[in-house]
Amino acid sequence: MEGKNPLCVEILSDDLRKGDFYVELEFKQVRNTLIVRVRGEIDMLVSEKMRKEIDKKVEENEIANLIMNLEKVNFIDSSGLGVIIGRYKKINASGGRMCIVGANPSIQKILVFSGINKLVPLYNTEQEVVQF
Amino acid sequence: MEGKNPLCVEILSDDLRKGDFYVELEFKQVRNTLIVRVRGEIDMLVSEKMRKEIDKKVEENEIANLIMNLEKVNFIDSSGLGVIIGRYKKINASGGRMCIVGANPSIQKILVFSGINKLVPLYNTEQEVVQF
Amino acid sequence: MSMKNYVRFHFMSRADNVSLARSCVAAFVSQLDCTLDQLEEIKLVVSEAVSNAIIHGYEHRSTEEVIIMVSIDDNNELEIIVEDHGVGIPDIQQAMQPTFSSDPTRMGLGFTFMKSFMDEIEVQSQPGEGTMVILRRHFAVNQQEAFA
Amino acid sequence: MSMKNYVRFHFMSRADNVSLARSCVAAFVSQLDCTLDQLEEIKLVVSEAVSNAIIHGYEHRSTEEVIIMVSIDDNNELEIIVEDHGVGIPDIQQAMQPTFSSDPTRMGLGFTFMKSFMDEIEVQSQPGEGTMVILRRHFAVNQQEAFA
Ligand SMILES: Nc1ncnc2c1ncn2[C@@H]1O[C@H](COP(=O)(O)OP(=O)(O)O)[C@@H](O)[C@H]1O
Ligand SMILES: Nc1ncnc2c1ncn2[C@@H]1O[C@H](COP(=O)(O)OP(=O)(O)O)[C@@H](O)[C@H]1O
Repeated sequence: MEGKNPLCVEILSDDLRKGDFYVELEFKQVRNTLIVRVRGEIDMLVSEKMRKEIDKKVEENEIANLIMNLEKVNFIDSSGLGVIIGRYKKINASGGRMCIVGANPSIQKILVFSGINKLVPLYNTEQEVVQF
Repeated sequence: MEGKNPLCVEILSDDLRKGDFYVELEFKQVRNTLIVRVRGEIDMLVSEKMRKEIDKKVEENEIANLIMNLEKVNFIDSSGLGVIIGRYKKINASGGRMCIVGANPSIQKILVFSGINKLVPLYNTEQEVVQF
Repeated sequence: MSMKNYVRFHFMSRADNVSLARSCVAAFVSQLDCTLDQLEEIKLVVSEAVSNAIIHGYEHRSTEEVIIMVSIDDNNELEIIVEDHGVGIPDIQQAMQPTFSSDPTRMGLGFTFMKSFMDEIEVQSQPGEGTMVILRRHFAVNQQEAFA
Repeated sequence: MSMKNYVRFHFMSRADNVSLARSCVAAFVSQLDCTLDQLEEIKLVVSEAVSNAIIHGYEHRSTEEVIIMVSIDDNNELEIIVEDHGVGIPDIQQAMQPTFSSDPTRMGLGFTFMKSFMDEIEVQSQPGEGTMVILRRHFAVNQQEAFA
């Protein structure tokens, strides 16, 4: 997915502010891979905006692969799972790969329960992804 | 109030458990001084039990002076202030001294606002009290 | 068993109240000696039921009302009722099937989560009148320490 | 100004629901861009008003109901209404005087805190009918960052 010494081409950052969206997205692009670092709670309030933001970045920057970093996510429900599955379908359809990193145990439980982990593999850290 | 090298005569501990009282009291006796370390929120739910517990320890152990350590207290309202003033009146009436240590800024604001600090001096640490 | 404690919440059907609903119910439920894991499960279940009321029941109209009634009885049985006065569910059996959704953009997993993380679920609904989802879960008495 | 968001809570008049009431109102109020200090003040005010409803209004009967209505309007004006159907206040003027309490074991500071930490307070009460305390406070728009 990316080389040993990841070359950071571009750092994009976006704050979906509290009182607005309760979630914060940080984007980092390494070649044709987009890393999305999410912070907050992913529910119906933010899922639509997240979908739009991520899709925009993917299109604008000719992204092939997507890494969703959920390290700072402390809640996800089925609206949030919908965002992940939707991004997976798009990325997969255009031949790219997608994975999730850093999900805490309670988020992992939900990802496994819903079977998403069978489509979108789970890793502990962004570093680990380098090897897959 | 107590010597330089406080000699710990007795350590008593009492848990007023969550679902019951939402507060935890730890008692430490140094000669005739009782240190009460409080943890939790002091409101109407716990004030009556706190009053009883402290008065019991004071009577049983012939306590003259009282140090209330509020370091781990994150909320107090007028019910809680009532416990402090009540203990002050008793201790003062029998010639003892009382002080508060470790109150965080928002608790301090309430203590100063209510004027309690004029009767019961505030200190930062239990160590500091040695000098008063 | 008689009711030990309850609270009823009336929220505006706004998307930003879903997280508020989760937090408030969790604050109430933490009166039970439950684990953090169990609390996370309760939050998820509330999030699903309240989202459904707003998305499906009220079709995203944000000025309606979602009612949540939470109660605990003497036997540490938790009951959560989420009620809306929205469009209602025409076919409850179908709606509760895993992955069924009337909205193609959604996962159809809400009811599945509710069934999985609660001991009992009961859905009452009348098209045009609204929906009431009744969720129950039993908690053991004194199962963990307070300030763990 | 029109109402932007509201929530209504109906609590049992139990002492352990006072902290729940504080937390729930604080969770709602945190939708406003307020500081932690301001949030602490709101918690104190809610604690005082709800304690009064339970202690004075219902004379410690724990099976009655305390109602809290919290709302924000478009102008970031917060309104908190705490209502009980208890004994009521015979002399409101006297009750609101600093250090006045009908209970010798109490401080008589509840109303003083409410007056000090809110911009406006209004008390409606009928002996035998109950009491309604209406509290208002204005918050500046966008006064602080979200994830500060
Ligand atoms: N409160 C409600 N009001 C009306 N319809 C509802 C309600 N809750 C659920 N439904 C219906 O049940 C279906 C399944 O719900 P659910 O399992 O939560 O999946 P999802 O929300 O992803 O569609 C919904 O698509 C909807 O048609
Ligand atoms: N909800 C209420 N119902 C009946 N009486 C009340 C209520 N709230 C306040 N009061 C009366 O007003 C007095 C002053 O209240 P307050 O300033 O909060 O002090 P305190 O609670 O310490 O007595 C109370 O002692 C009581 O007589």
